[in-house]
Amino acid sequence: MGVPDQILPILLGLAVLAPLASFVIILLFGPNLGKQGVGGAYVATGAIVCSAILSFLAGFIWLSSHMPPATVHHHDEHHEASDHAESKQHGPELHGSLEQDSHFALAKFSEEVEGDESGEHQDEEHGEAAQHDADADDAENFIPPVYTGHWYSLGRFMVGTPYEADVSINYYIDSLTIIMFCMVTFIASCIHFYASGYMHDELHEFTDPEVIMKDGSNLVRPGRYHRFFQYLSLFCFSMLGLVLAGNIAMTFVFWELVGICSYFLIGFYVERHSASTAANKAFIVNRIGDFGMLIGLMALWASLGTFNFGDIDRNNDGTPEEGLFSLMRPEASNHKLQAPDGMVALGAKDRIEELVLKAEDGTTREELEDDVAEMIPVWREGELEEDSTKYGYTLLVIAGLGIFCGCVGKSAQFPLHTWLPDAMEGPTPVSALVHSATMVAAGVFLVARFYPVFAPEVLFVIACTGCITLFIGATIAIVATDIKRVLAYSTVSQLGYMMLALGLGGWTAGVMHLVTHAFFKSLLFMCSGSVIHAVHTNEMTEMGGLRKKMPFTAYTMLVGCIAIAGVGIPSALGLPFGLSGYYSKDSILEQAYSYMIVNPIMGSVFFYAALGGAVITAFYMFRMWFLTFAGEPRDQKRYDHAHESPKVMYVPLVILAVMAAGVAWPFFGELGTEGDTYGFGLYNFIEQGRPLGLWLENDMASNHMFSDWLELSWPHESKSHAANIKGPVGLMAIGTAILGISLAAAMYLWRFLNPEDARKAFAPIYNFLVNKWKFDEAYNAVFVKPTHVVAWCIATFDKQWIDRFLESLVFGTRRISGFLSTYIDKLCVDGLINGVASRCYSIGHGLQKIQTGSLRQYVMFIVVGTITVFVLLSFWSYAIAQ
Amino acid sequence: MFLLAEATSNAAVINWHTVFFFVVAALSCGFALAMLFSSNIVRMAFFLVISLASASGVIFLTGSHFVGAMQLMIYVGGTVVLLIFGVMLTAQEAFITMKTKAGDWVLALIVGGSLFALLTQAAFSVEAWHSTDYQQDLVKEVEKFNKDVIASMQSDGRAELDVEDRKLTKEERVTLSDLQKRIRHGYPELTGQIGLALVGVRTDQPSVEATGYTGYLLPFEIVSVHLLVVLIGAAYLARAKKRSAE
Amino acid sequence: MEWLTPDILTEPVGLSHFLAVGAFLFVTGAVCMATKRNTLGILMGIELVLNGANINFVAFASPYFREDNLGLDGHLMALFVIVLAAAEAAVALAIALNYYNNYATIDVDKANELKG
Amino acid sequence: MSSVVATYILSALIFLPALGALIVSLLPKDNKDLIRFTTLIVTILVLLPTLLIAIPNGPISFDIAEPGMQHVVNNSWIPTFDINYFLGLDGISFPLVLLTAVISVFAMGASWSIDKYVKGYCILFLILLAGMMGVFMSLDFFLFYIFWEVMLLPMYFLIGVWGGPRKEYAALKFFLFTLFGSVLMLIAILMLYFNSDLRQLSPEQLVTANVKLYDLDAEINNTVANLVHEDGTSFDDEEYLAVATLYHTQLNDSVHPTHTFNILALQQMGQLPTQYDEKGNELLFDKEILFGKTIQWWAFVLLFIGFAIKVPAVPFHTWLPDAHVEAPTPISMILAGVLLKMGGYGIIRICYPICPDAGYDLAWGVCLIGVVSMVYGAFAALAQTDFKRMVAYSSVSHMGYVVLGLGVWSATPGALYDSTSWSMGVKGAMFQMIGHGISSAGMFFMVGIIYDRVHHRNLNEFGGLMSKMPLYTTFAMILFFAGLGLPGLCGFIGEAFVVLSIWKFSMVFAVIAAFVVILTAGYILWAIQRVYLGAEYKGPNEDEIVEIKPREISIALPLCIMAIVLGVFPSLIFRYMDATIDNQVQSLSTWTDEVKTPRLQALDDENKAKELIEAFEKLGQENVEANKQVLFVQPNEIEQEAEEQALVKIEDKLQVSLPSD
Repeated sequence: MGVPDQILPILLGLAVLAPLASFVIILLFGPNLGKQGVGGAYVATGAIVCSAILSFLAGFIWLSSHMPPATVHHHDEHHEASDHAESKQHGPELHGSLEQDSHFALAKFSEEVEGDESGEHQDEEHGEAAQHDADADDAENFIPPVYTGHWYSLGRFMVGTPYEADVSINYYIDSLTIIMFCMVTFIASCIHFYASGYMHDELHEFTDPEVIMKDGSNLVRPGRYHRFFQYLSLFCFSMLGLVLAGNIAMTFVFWELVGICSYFLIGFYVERHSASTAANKAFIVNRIGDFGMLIGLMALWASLGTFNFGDIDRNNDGTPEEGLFSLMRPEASNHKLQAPDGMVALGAKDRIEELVLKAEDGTTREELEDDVAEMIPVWREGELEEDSTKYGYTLLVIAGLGIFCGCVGKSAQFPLHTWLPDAMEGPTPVSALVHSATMVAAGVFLVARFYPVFAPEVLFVIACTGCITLFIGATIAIVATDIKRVLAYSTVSQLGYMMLALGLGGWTAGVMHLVTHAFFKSLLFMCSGSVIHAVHTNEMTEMGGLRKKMPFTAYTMLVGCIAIAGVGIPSALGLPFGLSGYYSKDSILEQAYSYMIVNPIMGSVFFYAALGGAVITAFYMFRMWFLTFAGEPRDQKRYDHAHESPKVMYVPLVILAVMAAGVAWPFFGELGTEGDTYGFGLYNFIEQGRPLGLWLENDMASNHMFSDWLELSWPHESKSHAANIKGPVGLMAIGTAILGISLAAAMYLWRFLNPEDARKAFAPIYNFLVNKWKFDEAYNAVFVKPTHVVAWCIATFDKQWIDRFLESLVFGTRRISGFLSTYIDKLCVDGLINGVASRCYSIGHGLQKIQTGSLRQYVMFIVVGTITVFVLLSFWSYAIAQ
Repeated sequence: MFLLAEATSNAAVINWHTVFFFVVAALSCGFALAMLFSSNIVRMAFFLVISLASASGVIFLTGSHFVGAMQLMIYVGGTVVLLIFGVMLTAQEAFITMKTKAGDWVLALIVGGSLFALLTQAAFSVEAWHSTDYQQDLVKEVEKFNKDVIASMQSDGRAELDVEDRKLTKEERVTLSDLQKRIRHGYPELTGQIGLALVGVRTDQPSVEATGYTGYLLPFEIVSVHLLVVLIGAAYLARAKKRSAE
Repeated sequence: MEWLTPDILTEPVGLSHFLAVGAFLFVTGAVCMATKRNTLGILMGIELVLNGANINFVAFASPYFREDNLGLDGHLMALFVIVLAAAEAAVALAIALNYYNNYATIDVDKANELKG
Repeated sequence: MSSVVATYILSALIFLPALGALIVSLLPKDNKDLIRFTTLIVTILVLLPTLLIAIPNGPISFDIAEPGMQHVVNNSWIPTFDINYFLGLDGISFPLVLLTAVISVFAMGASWSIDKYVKGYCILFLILLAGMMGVFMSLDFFLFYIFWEVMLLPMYFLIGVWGGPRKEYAALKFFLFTLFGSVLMLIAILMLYFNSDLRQLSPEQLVTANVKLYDLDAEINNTVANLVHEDGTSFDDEEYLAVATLYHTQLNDSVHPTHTFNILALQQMGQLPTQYDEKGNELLFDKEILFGKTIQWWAFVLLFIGFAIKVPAVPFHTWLPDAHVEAPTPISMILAGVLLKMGGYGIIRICYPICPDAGYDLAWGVCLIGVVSMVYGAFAALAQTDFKRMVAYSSVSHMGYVVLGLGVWSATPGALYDSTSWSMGVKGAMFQMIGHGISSAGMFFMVGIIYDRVHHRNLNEFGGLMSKMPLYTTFAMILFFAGLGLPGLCGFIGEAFVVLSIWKFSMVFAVIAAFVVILTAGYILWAIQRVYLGAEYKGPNEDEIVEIKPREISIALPLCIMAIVLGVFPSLIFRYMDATIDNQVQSLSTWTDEVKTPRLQALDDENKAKELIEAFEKLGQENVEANKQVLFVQPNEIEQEAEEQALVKIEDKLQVSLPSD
């Protein structure tokens, strides 16, 4: 128990820090590392390989101490499932049996919880948040193992008071973390190797064909090989930090850091205006998402005073501070989602104020606090007589939506998806790593990580967003001719799938698709990079027939295409087997189907959108493959020039192709037997990280804010594995894949359907799609332009109005003082003084005659004056006396 | 003359003090007038000397012996000699006699006369200033006191005691000290008192000294400095003459 | 002329008599200042004026006439006046000599620089 | 020995630069380098003691556990008006003093480009430094005001003589604005002074406030008043308290109030419950003077305007862009790095603690101004074409965070006096001041570097500097991203903490504040794109673009390092301010609980009574007057029942009156 507790944070911490060290080394010594900085690649690759080794080490340690639950559902359920299969013919009864199932599960749950209480207490004594050795038998009260801990504080507030809080750097390690670590480091290592070949142009003077100088020549600049790896290292550090983050604030920090790395990498060709614009766009659009995320953070912080995911025992005194998850889903209420006390109190701020102001004199603070604590459950449930507001619930929804907003930005979901296609301005390894496998998947990761906090409303929004995104992405990908853009839109679309899965309650399905997608999409991107490397163009219209010239690239890419199309043998045929995409995509479709059963209206929208998306996916992927590799070369010059990439590039391709095919295979499971389809494989590993409260409950939630107009409930994910769902969905899935592939083949391989005709027939739709649904134009008109106008207005206001106003004040003051000086000063005051002076002068002038200058006369005057004074005084005293 | 005769005959007490006063006053005023009406600067100086010397006599007659002596020494012996030096230095033929216009004379005399009338009227208008018998009255009081004391001593038998043992009663002592005070007050019996007052010690008014109001040390110092300044100033002015001559 | 009754002369001299002498000297001095054209004459007038004032001081200080006399204060004041008069005389003489040197005259009527 | 050093160290911080100015004035005018190096050495000499205080475990180290004043110097200066030479450091002032010392060294280093009247420049620079130090350390209101003015004049000349083409205009604008603010401040100072009364403070409070104990009687003689024994040793706490008690009794024997300029004592007075004299009139700052507002309300408003001008907050900000654009680079650095912080410092040190009641009522206004500044500054920055002007407006926006953070009074009854958010806001604002001090000084320096080379600042005529000056661009990027609030750099912590703390106070402000992060990203990235990125340089003087020089590196590099270190280890700064700010926030929260809440209760009761009366009046009751009296005389006793009874009556009357209609 103690070993993983202590060693995992160290291993993973080192895995995070290794790329940072590489970044610092390249930053400081970059150009001096080898010839033209070629050593930068070695340093960076070494660092990420180190990280990968550490991550896999951590993975093995993890697996050795925590066996994943072998199965989700019980053997008993097997019968139920077969019942379902039978009852499928009688549609109306379906609902009833599902309910039975749920009753059963609940009963089962309560039974086992009682039996396991002692074990839980033991865990608490160990001071760890929740550790549990799980095996197949107690799957249903499985408590996901989590390691949390504290590294250091960024800021602490009100230390020593009851309101003590801090924002700190800490970690949260569960199986999701481990999986993400392994996935990210593995793919990143491959891409580092690949990039060291791909970027070799940068080793010498680089002539940028896309930048034309004033004198008409192409820009020639020194290579920036090391700079590229420097950014990559920083990115890896940020990405791993993001995964390891133990609180949402730290997540936000790394969130921004991956954003800035993405900014640098997209804008790697800084001289290209399009690149720097795309970089700006990416960062700013992400910031819009972060704006929402900040709001979510604020709502959480203001109400709960903590950012931590799990319970963290900072002081090692056996009293862990409660984290967000245990606050939202307290153990006392069976991990059911509820607005925590803090949120209720914040929501009912006015109520509390009323209470305080009404309190009698002399009520102590403790008494007040007790009163409030007493009222909180009442407020939470809206049980007040005059007011049935469920205080705090809005905040809960806002927090969830806010966090999701960040995910929308990062994962390029509608309506913030526009940056991702533009981000293809960056070098292709960047697209492979950052913009398909890792960073954009971080949004999905965060949704998965934050799952316990999302209220049903939020999940619904997530599902809707995912659904819209997958459709938009897929449709645009059909018409794109830039090979990387096809993949970019495909990424958008696949991310939509993941979101949809998560939104529909398919936690494992979503995460699993995240992992499998990372492998095959990075593979696809790297293949496209290899092609671009060979033909020096992105346009598929100038390619064709390349499979002869570059077989490794062509066939690894084909593996990727098959994987993403989700080709495999459906379970209905008895031997469910396929490439990785098959497992994950089928899970998603199954969950959507299961959802559709419970919620027929919205569910069918989601399900058929997903199904349609699957057709389109298969279609555009194979369209891309056929256009690139099959048929005759359309541009002979480029074809002649083409060649297979060097070994350092195609070896990673092969490795990734293997992974893309096999990452989701259930290795130690009993293949083929119904019910235990998923053994000791990726699925179970992910399942091990399923947040508390999602595993145990039946349906996730059925009461929500818009229950007035929409009845929704979220079926438990385990139900989607029932044979009555698996069977038809598997068939439908393979059907869509085949449909899509054959459509593509018909149009681009065998050419008995002319794409040109289709284009002409659907010209308006085609144009609409080519213009990417006109999002950019719309955003430009609605947001960018008005912002500039407002900025201009404010700047003008500042300069013209405020300054004018001040200047007019000054002018006015000067006028007034001018007036004062002319009229008051000169006429009145000066006039008075001058008048007096001139009178004095004239009097003096008159008196001048007396002033003879004769001393003797002066004596006379003195004497006369004295006499006069005497006489006057005596008269005066005489008068007084009278 | 009639008046004088009548005065002397009528005078209850005619004493030398009065006689001398009239003599010196007449001398002083007369020579002052003479100086006024003389037009010769040299004679004027001579008349002034006599007038001031007589004025010092007047001062002696008020009992201010030290001041009178100073008057003689500083004025007559110093200032006037200085003046005479000035006269001699400037006494050229043209300036020995300078006639003033008659109109000026008339005007000056009218004005001066009215001033004199005013001042004299003021001098005689205060009743208390008339009481010229003060000294005599005081002497009489002392004599009366002596008589009373002797009488009372004889009546109550103190006279029979030895001289050393004769004690005054309390009332008598008070009266005596009061009388002594009245006699002594302001009497310039000791020049030393003036000197002490100038260095800040008032022996004549011990009660005053206790309050912290001491004598004339500060004015004395100021005057000293003033004199020094004057000395220097005079020297400077005299020196300036030479320079301008160059 | 009621106050000029003969008994003034018949009485023993009092304070008023001294004051009268002082006043006479003062007035004489003033008239002297007003009539003499000679600078030194004017100076002499000043001396007389000061003397008159001095007699007043001394008279008020005299113990012969009144009980509430000025006492030592009067004497000292008179002394100061004498000293200052001496000083004044010295300066005035210096001025006069200077004047004489500059204008070659001692006629004050010639010195009308102060004329406005 | 160390205690002696500790006693004089604060005075040294002020008088060293002054002495330096004297020395520089004696140097020959033509030896420019000598003058510059002397000045630089003086600024470094000022920095050293502050570093000595900053480093822990030294003889004169700052005690981070002590919330009160440290290294206090208190000598009487003008005893008649209780004006003292009273200096001290605490967790609020010390980080700013440190910042001042650091930025001054860098600004002096950046002053080598000044070639005109170097001697006068250096003298003014040092006087300015002395003034800034004085402002941050003085605890006597009068002394504070003097230093405030001392600082103003050198700045005027530094802008007006060494500035750009419109320097006279800018200098005059700066001067008039600041003077206007300080006049308002002076009025407030005098208002507070003449209404202060030391008699109201207990001996303990007198001790806490370090009030100078004057000898009213012979009993407190000079040695005792200076708190030293005859053998020169200092008093211990008990003896100090004993003397203070004696002083207290002496004060209370007097009929007349004893006024004070002591800021700490004024804070104590401001936080007392309402005091009444025998006639029942309010004492101290609770008197009503104008329009029914109390003295502290007016004082708060006046002081706040004074400080807001310095911050500068919209709408008092327009001096800033002009001053920055015209000022020479080092002066811009000082201006942005230190001078703006004085506004924030004044608000946290003076406005809120002395006038808490007004602060509580006006927190909305303060926050509104902060938020408006943030948005306004960001939008204005977005529209600028002048590089320096853009940075100046970004300062307005960033300092808006400071005002906002300081204004957040979230420890309300509705939050049960939970002071966490408030503490976070204040700390965030303080950190933002430090972070902005570094990043904005750096940004101005970066602008200055390029301006020195190409002599223009038009954003649209740059471009491609990254390839021409890669090192410079790296530094500039770090500093600009620090300004953008990128995590890991110094700008982030302050911004994030401030924004996070607002929600509890007001959700609307919080959303707007969070919105600004988008605009900030917009204008900074856009500027970076136009200046540093791109293929080629588009403006004039292309030949003169050379890579950053060693002297410039020696300034830019430390700034960048500080920006990163503070961003990663904010506790380096927080450790100094934690105790003080927590203490201040806690005492104000307690004040809200114990003093403000009863007032609010009274107001609440009064309003309820008024509502009832209005209801009566609507019904045309004849005996309204009688009811009014009953209701107003004992507003506190209106209980639920009474209300209900009144309502029943109203209903009865309604029923009676309805048929008559």
